[in-house]
Amino acid sequence: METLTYRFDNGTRALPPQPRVIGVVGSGNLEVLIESAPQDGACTIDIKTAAVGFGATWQAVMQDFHERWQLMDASIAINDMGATPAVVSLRLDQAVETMLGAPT
Amino acid sequence: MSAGSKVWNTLQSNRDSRLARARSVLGAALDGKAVPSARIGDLLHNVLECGDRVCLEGNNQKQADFLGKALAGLDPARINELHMLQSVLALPEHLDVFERGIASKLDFSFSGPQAGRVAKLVASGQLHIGAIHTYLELFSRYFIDLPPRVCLVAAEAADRHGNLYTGPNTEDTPPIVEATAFKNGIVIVQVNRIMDVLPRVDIPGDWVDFVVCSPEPYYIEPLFTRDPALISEIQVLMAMMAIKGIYAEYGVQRLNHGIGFDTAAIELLLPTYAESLGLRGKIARHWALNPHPALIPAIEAGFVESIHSFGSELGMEEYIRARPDVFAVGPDGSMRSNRALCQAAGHYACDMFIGSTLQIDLQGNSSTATVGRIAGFGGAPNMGADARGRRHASPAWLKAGRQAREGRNTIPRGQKLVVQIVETFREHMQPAFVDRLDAWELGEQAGFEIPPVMIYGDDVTHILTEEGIANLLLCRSDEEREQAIRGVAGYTPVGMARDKRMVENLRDRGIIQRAEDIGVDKRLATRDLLAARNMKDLVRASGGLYAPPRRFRNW
Amino acid sequence: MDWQTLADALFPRGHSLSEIDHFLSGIAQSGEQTIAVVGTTGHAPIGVEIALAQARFVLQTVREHAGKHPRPPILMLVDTAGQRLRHRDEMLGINSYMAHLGKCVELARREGHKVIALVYDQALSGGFITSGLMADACYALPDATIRVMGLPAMARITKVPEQRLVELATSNPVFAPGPENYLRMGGVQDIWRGDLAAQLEQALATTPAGDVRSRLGQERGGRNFTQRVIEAIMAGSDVLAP
Amino acid sequence: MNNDMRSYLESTARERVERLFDAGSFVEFLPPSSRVISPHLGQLDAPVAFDDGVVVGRATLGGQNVFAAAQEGGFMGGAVGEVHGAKLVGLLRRAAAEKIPAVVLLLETGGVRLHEANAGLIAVSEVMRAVLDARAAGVAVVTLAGGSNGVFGGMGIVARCTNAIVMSEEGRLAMSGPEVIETASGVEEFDSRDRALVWRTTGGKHRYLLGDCQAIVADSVVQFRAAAIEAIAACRSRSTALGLAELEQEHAMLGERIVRFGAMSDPLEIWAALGIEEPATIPMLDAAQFVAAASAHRMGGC
Repeated sequence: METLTYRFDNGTRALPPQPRVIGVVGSGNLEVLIESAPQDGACTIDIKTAAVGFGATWQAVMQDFHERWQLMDASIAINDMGATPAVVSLRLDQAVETMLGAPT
Repeated sequence: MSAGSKVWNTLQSNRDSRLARARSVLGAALDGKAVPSARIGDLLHNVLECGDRVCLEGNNQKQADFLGKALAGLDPARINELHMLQSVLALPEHLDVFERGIASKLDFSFSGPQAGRVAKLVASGQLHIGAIHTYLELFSRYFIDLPPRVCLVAAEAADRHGNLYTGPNTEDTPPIVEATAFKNGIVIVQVNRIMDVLPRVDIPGDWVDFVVCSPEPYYIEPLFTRDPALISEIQVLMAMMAIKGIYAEYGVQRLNHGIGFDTAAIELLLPTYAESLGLRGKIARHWALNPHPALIPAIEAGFVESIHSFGSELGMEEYIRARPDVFAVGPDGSMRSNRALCQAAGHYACDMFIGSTLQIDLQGNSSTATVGRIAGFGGAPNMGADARGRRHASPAWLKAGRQAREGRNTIPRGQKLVVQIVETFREHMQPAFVDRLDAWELGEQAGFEIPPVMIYGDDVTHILTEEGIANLLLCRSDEEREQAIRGVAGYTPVGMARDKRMVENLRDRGIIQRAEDIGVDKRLATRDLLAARNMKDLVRASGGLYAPPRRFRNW
Repeated sequence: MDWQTLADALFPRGHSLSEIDHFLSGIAQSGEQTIAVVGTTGHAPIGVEIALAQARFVLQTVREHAGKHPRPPILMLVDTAGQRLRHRDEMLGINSYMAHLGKCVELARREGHKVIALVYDQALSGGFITSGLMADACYALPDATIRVMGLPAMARITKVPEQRLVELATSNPVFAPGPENYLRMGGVQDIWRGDLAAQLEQALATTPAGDVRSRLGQERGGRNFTQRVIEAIMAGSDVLAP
Repeated sequence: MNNDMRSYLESTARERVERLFDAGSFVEFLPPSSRVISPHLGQLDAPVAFDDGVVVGRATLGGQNVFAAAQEGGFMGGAVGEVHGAKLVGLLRRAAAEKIPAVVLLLETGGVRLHEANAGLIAVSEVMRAVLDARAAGVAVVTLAGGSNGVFGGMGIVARCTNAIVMSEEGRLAMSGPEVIETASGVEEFDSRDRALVWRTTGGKHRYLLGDCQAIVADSVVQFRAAAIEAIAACRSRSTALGLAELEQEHAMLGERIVRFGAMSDPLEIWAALGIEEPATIPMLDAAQFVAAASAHRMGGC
């Protein structure tokens, strides 16, 4: 297992208070827990992944996610079992969409 | 030396002496052409000679497994140095003949399940590869420079005269038997049963020398059955993009599909998504395709007008029999398949091939080779290559040709659409896009003259991933082509090394298209869009006619 | 330990235990009490027949003493290699037979029979759930084997190197075989050493009320989460007690 | 696709809970944000889940208060570890304490989680006792089995300790998995790749015919919902607690089963012996057709 953490400052969109969890920690899949949490406007992402050595890929996927959604005061936690970036992006978008509605 | 002293019938007289040896050893056990299964060893020991070219029918699906086992059980002191010709090596005994020293040389097409063992035997010097072919090449060489001295094939049934009924799974049998029989070789057939009157005659008895009723029916692999339950939502998204961005865009009417779940998803989206786009009757009407169970809902929905098949598929027999307008069936009602003709049809008569692969490089070359496994090709290279000899036009072919030639001073001609559909990462985060194909390393290890490339980049017209579609027809330079590929390669190292500005430029020009660019709503990409979500749905769609093999059932 | 030796040690004042096809049953004297004894021997795989035979004995004990007082305690003697691994047993619904046995034991408890169990040899996975683990209190002999799966098999399935499992097992009782681990986790009430008859009498005198295993596991430091999770849910709290 | 057709099999545990109970009524106990994860998996370098693979909480079902648990088959096959098991025990004990009318268990599990095998084994037995305690306290406990991983191992026993079981034909209920039996006793004993045999032996239809489950429904969440409501009402119309009479009856049924079917080797023979006219056609019947063909012949449940 590998632990990765990311922090993106200066988000603009706040989340509703009710946390959400999407996805399942199964092979090639992941679980995303997304919560509103005060942290100076930042969005933090904590990842525990079974696929070791893909830090650069995660960094890029998370960067793009942040550019799409611009979340502020958001805490995201991920338990991953080797999901591909496509699945990761899909779950993240689903999680946020269930909280905010579809992107504008 | 005068011309008169030259002997011109060595093959014939050699054949005669082989037959005489066999008759003498079998004696009364030989009943016309029928040999008792217990005497197969005696037959083979006597008709074979050391160094013979032997074609063993190991197909994509049907296997002459009884004869294969018998061959592997021969005495290597008596029979050795055989040169095996085989389209597919699927069973362990196909390699036992090399391990036991009975055979030493191999010309073949595909070795999927045995690929690791092939590589080991090559490394140990027990197996020398002549060449790895595509199916059509190998069949062609049977007629030119590699005619078999003896062929060992499989049929459903024979009659007393040696006429053969090959049934739905005719597959490779006709060219093997024809090439052997008309070059004075020996044709030996294993059949599941001997009948007084055959349902139909697929191979005339004149061409057949010996028939053995095997104790067990020949082995057959349900190679083209894909359980819809295993299709992912990413594959659904890619299928939507394929239908809207390529099938509809080019009006593809004649086509061939690869074997994977990506294309199974497309088949299952025809009656739902394609129907909702009003595409019935406008796309995917005529197919060169095995009877894919996943195509049943589209057939039932009236999408599919005709299918010609390379081979059959286990469990589809009754469904095929009940849909004679769609499938090629004989007067007896059962299907006729023919791998050689269907390969030719897929090459010349189809406007598009779409299939998956394992690796694509920056030129668009695609390969399924992995280090340590010599797997060969099968049929994809013929399907996935522009037919340079094609002369008849169709709208899809013309449009592809136009796109490739626009702005260039060339005479008008069409081009086949060759689409590679891949997720950017496979299981276990293996990237589908690479700087250098594993095929290079495999080729070097195995001493091949060229790396084993499945589909050459200059034949590939589109690459479709979950990130988008790259239309390589529209690229005007090697650099554009490379960036178009990087631009759909997602978060793979190849994709992340893209020139972002150039990729955006290619997107502006429609060379790269994202789902949103072609109006595909990603939120619809769920498994609910599949016309069948499990095997039972397929059975229901077939009106109970499709009978899946037991391993695919959960009822 | 063979069951006759065990029975003689447990019941110096006599017993009428008998064995048929690995199924043990009978009456025995423990101190002043007459007790009903049921169980298995010879590492019996628990198939549908032997599960049903045990259930029959328990039901019969309940039926015979309905409305009477006192109700005799029931002692379950455990020696099993686990559930029988046969297609036939699955076809017949072996889980229903196991559940039936468990429910009969539960009925006996509710009807006032104390139920204790002793693992005197092997207690493996499925065979243990509806026998020893259904008792008010389960005891074990020090040499008994209690496990779901051995470490080599576990290493294969979990893909954790066996050596690593062996190391971890010294500090964490959660996966490694052995009665001591089950003791720490509360699954085994106590390990009997020495005078078995005396310990049986003692056990019969101190049978716990209700399922106390999660609490024992916490007190003994072998299961640190179970009781806290249960309590959090009971209390409607979203956090565990520290 | 409309909600009526939503597959139970394909839904996750959370989706099942959201769709099966009254809309918006589910309130989770120890939700993922509490992060009560397995303390053992990390040690073995295995992934964890924020709910340890089981969702527990309260909801209403047809307006009635119920407690619910749903195992997630996608996470370690729904296997029971320490926390997972303790959540089930806590839920059942609280239901008993609060006299909740019913607990609905949406089970999907391979049984004990090997990574924490001892804790899992003890936990399964604690769940079993907690089920029976809840029943004794007047709580109806109903099992739903329709997930792709089936209900196996100790949890297969637990299911048969609940008041009633509702299955789909895709659902499975058994003890040892076919792969385990094949590994231990050989492919001749049980060919785990013969899925038709696997489902004939462990699937919902066979269980219904044997009397091991009380209802069989099509693979849809709304059908499971309707059957759960019905099963709860039926259970509450009599005592939910174990009784001698009920167990005597079950004992007779299980004994009869061995006598009548013990010498048979394929469930098809059992179905024929039960009086099903064309046993071979049974697997292809949909749930309604199957019930019509089977209900007159099945062995009495309890």
